[in-house]
Amino acid sequence: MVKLAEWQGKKVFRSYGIPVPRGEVARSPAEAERLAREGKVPLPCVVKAQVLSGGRGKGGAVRFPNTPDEVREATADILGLEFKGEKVREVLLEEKLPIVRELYVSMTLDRSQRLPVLISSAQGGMEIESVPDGSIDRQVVDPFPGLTGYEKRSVSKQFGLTPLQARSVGGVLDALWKIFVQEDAELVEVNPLAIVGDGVVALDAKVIIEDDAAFRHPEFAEVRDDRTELEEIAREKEIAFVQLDGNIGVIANGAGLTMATLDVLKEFGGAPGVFLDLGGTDDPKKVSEAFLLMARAEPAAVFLNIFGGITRCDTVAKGLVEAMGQVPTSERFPLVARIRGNNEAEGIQILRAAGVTAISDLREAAQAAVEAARRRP
Amino acid sequence: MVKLAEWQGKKVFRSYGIPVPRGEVARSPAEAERLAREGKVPLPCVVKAQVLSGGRGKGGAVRFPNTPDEVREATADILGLEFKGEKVREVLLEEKLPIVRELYVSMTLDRSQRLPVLISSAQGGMEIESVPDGSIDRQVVDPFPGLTGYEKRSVSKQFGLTPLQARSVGGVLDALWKIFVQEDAELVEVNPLAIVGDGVVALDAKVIIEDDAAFRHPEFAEVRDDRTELEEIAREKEIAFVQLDGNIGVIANGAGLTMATLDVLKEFGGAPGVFLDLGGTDDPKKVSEAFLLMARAEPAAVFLNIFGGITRCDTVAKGLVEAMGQVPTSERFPLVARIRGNNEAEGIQILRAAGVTAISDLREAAQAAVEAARRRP
Amino acid sequence: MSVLVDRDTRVLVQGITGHQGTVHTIQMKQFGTAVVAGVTPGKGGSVVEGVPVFDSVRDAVAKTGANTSCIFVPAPGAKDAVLESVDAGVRLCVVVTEHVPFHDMLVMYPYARSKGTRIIGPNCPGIGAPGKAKVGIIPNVVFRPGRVGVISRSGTLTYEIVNGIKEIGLGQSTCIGLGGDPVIGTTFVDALPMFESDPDTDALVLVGEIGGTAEEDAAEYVRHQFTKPVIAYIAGRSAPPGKRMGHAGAIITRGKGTAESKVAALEAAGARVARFPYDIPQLVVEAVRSARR
Amino acid sequence: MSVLVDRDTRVLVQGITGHQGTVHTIQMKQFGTAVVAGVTPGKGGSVVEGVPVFDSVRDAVAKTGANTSCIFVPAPGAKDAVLESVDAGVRLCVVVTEHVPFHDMLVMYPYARSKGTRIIGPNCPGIGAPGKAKVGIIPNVVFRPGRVGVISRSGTLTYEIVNGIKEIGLGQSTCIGLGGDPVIGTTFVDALPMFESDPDTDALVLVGEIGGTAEEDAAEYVRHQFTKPVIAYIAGRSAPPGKRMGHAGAIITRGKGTAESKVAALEAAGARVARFPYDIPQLVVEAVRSARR
Repeated sequence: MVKLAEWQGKKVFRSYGIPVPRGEVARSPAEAERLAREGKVPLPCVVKAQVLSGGRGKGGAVRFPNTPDEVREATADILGLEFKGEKVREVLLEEKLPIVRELYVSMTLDRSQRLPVLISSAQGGMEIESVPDGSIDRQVVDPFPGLTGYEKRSVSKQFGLTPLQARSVGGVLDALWKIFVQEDAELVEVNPLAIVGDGVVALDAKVIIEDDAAFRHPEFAEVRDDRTELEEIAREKEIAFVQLDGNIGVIANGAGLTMATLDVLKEFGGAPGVFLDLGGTDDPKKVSEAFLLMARAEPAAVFLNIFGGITRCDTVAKGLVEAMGQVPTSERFPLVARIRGNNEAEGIQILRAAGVTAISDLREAAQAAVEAARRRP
Repeated sequence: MVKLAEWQGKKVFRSYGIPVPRGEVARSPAEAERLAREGKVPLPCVVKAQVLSGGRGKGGAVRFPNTPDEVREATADILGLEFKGEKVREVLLEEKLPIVRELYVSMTLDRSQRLPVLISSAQGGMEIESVPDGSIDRQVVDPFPGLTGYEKRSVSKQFGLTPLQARSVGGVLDALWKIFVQEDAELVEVNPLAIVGDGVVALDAKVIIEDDAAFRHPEFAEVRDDRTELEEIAREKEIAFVQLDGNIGVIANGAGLTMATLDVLKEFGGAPGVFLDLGGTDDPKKVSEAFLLMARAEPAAVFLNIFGGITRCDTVAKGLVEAMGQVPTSERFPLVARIRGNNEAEGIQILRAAGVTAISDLREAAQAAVEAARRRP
Repeated sequence: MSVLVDRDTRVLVQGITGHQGTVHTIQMKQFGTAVVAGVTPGKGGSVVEGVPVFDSVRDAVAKTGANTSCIFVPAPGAKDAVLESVDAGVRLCVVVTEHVPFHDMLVMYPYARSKGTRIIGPNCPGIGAPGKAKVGIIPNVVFRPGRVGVISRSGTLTYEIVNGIKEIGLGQSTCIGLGGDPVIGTTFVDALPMFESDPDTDALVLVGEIGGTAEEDAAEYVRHQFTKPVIAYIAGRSAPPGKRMGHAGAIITRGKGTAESKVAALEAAGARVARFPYDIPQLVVEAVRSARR
Repeated sequence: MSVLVDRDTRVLVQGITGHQGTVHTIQMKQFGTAVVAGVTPGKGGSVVEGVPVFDSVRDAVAKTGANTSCIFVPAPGAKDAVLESVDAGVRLCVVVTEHVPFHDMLVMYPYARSKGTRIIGPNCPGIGAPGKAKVGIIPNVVFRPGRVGVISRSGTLTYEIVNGIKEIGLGQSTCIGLGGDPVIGTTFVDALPMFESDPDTDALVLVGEIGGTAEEDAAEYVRHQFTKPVIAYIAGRSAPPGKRMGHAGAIITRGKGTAESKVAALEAAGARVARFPYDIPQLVVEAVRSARR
């Protein structure tokens, strides 16, 4: 998930013609003060933490200073904050605008209809999840003709706009559609979209680029600093890395099998922690890589559940044993392995010879993993 | 028909990333010489007349000077030429490139399939009409997915290109498709598309923008200097103006009725000249305007054939008589009018009272018009 | 029965508040057509000639059960008007608007087709079925109930010919003016099967023009799949190649689209081809007579 | 009979010269599938595992009569591969490729549908009908001819479950792995009618996941229109909301797509819902037994 920071999203908005407030990014209190003093950002202004998680307003991460000194102070305060583990490294300074009303518009995917959907609400400014369903309008957009005039008119009517404002909103909606398609977005959200005089201005910007389309957008390659080191390694190796609350590491191939594995572990009282999904593959190299990656996550025990399609189980087992040899003894952890498919018996034999608990039956294997984790401090 | 000059087409090409030779436009021999002397165009170069009609090569309108003096002379020679009534007002000076092979590609509309069509031929450099049908490849392009990779690969295979050249041609084809759609083109033609080393270069550019879409392209509003004054007035009044070889002016409403009128006139030995098609309308104001426009074209006689849909015939007749009054006696011409529809009898009466030959039957009316033209010097 | 329109046709007029929209709403109503709704964004709630006006086609369809749209919206908005009707479930859109960019048709035609909506036009006079309904702008006076079908690429020439059929004492089942633009929603080949299966049509008049190959395609269809007598006329025999004869459709290019080729194809398919428009009515009379034998 | 593939299935492999393409060509042939052609642009004329390779799908179809495509082309080229097959008249495209941008699916899915081509996937294991044909990558060892149908959004979990059906002594009619991406060419609701009308299927196993509403939609269909016994399993009961569980499809957002909702919907529709994958085979046995009574 390539999630752009607000200021990056606004840069995209600007390039597509969506009006945004005049603003500058600062990475230190001194820089922020200078921007205010030099008039790059008119006072009074808004200072906002640039973090990817929501809920900034409540967390004191949005301030409204009136003087350069206040700008410095506000920036200093905000740069010290942390949101859901994410440190604030940048603030966005923006002009303060005379807001008449706050609206909500976004473009995203409607999975069940297999079509893009334009979501709009006259109740902007709060998270859309909190807006009552009756106040939200959803219009699917056919990708072939694209966003039509009548769909835009429907939004303007819902918002109760003047003709000039409707024109301005129409331009924003056209831009949303273009960004959604041309930037391969999962979500383009403007919340709030503020009415300011005869037009509208995007006060916030949320742009999420689809991971699978990132190869078409090298310009966003840098936009991933909320990933941990392990997540980054996993991404490079095309292994899905998910952090849960528990202490049992899970390695499996395929999202469905991975989730079923978690379900079974929980059934037997286990608490899954980091899990690694190799995708559909049973490539022994990838299994070994996942194992080494898992070793760095310091699990109490690891449950490996691979259903073999192409590779033989003994080949996978050999690779795994080899990888185990690369983990320092002090960092070793109990491993329960379940490798199903061709040459299953040989695979189990190799694993058991190397001291691994190898079990074919999913129930038994899961119980063994839960037991192993329980025995660890 | 908004037909861009070669240099304008190349400007469009450049903005869509199609490689074109380095070049400059000159409007006088001195300017051309200076461009060459200052190295703006490297020598030896190509000097080409910028006219909208084809056949420049044969007409001496393309020259290959080696020195600034030769550039001046070539430009002077070319600026004196005239092609099908069109004076050469500009020349294009371009670098001369080491051409390996000349290809042909264009994008246009396939009317019967109601789809865009990509036309390609390995025999570029001559008019596509002269290329044998077996050497021309036609691929319709579906507007929804747009031009696909496999369609581009098919062209590269037909041309027998190296991978690098294929990549270059692929880029040109993508650009052709984009120009066709985004600029509302009727035709985008590159002929020749020259292989130069590992890539290709568009040596000529033919871009025709659809008239009905001109409102979306104000930037091309100036591109119409091949129209006569009368044609320009007709265009502004949304009257189709067509110049044929004969001397009988024809005013009718609707293309089909206009053509049928010409067919009947010819049948009786007449020679239709300027004709004005008002479109589907029988608006009396437009009929009168067309009449006054026709008066300026100095026809030997005029045949007016209007089928009334909404307006009553007497209203149209009155407007026509009024318009006749505005033409000076010395410039008057015989008028045969056929106005069909509601209140036909009253209309005929009004016209006859004003000295106009008014006849309901198309055959008789056409014969009368031919007769009237024959009596004039 | 009739073709495309009948007594269940419920027309909404897009652009009803414009001059043309209003004038032809009156004419359609006088013809006996059920004009049930008008649409002009921003003018919802008003009434034009007794017809309620809505802001959107969806509203109009929901409130009035409109199933057919007659579009007078100016060219820059015509595409959007069609898309709106298609998405609202309208089954037939008659686009009267002239000068619609063909690039817009390259979008709306396949889109409408994929959703099961038929487009007639653009730049067309529309459909008339005497005694049933009229959707478009063909003058009411040219009609008279009867058993001759007419399909035409022309506008006023169609009126002339339909009128001629009336004047010789016959009448029409359904007349369709397809429009003369380079890309139209319904071609001769699209329309012919509807007349073939229409029990109220005994003979068909086909009015073509130079340009394109629609008439040749029609001839191919007529030859193999059309069993009723066909009387044809092609306008533009005297037009020179390369000249656009009034609108974008009528042009002879690359040696294609000549009147000779069309006439030859139609004659080879067994059609009676009139040399001049005024010859058509008599040929229709003869065709009907010999078909009855 | 079977669903989507049968003995007339003639497979072309797009991307046959790549590692995956070659490996699975061998596997499909060993299954007994008629793999008649491969396509890799620029490698036309070569032969992979006895299968002739062509530069274009059009050539492959013309020369071999291929009617089904199995696509291993890397993600950036997957859309083009599907469009090429659709335009060449291929009726079924199984897209094995992972990581295809959903924006590409938003183009190829409606395009394929408008041309009458069915897409399975992307990011899917494909289709297997024991004794007939396999198009995709489900391991051959899990199959055994029988009368249980399987449709699944998962990959390896499908193998596990199909294998379980075999191990308990039953067999499969047709198994389809639909793929787990946000936009897929064929959903449960698209696939269910084919199993309903397949005389060789007695019972259906439906393997779902959290995320989206495909299982709820399927339950709605099962409740009203599906007459055979359904055994279902939903993976991801223990997954927390807002986390993407491995791939983009499996995510609980805005309170939608929970395992509870899916299980409840399926149970309400009369399906037997297994709590764990290893419970499925026994439920199938029971379902088949009680249906026979």
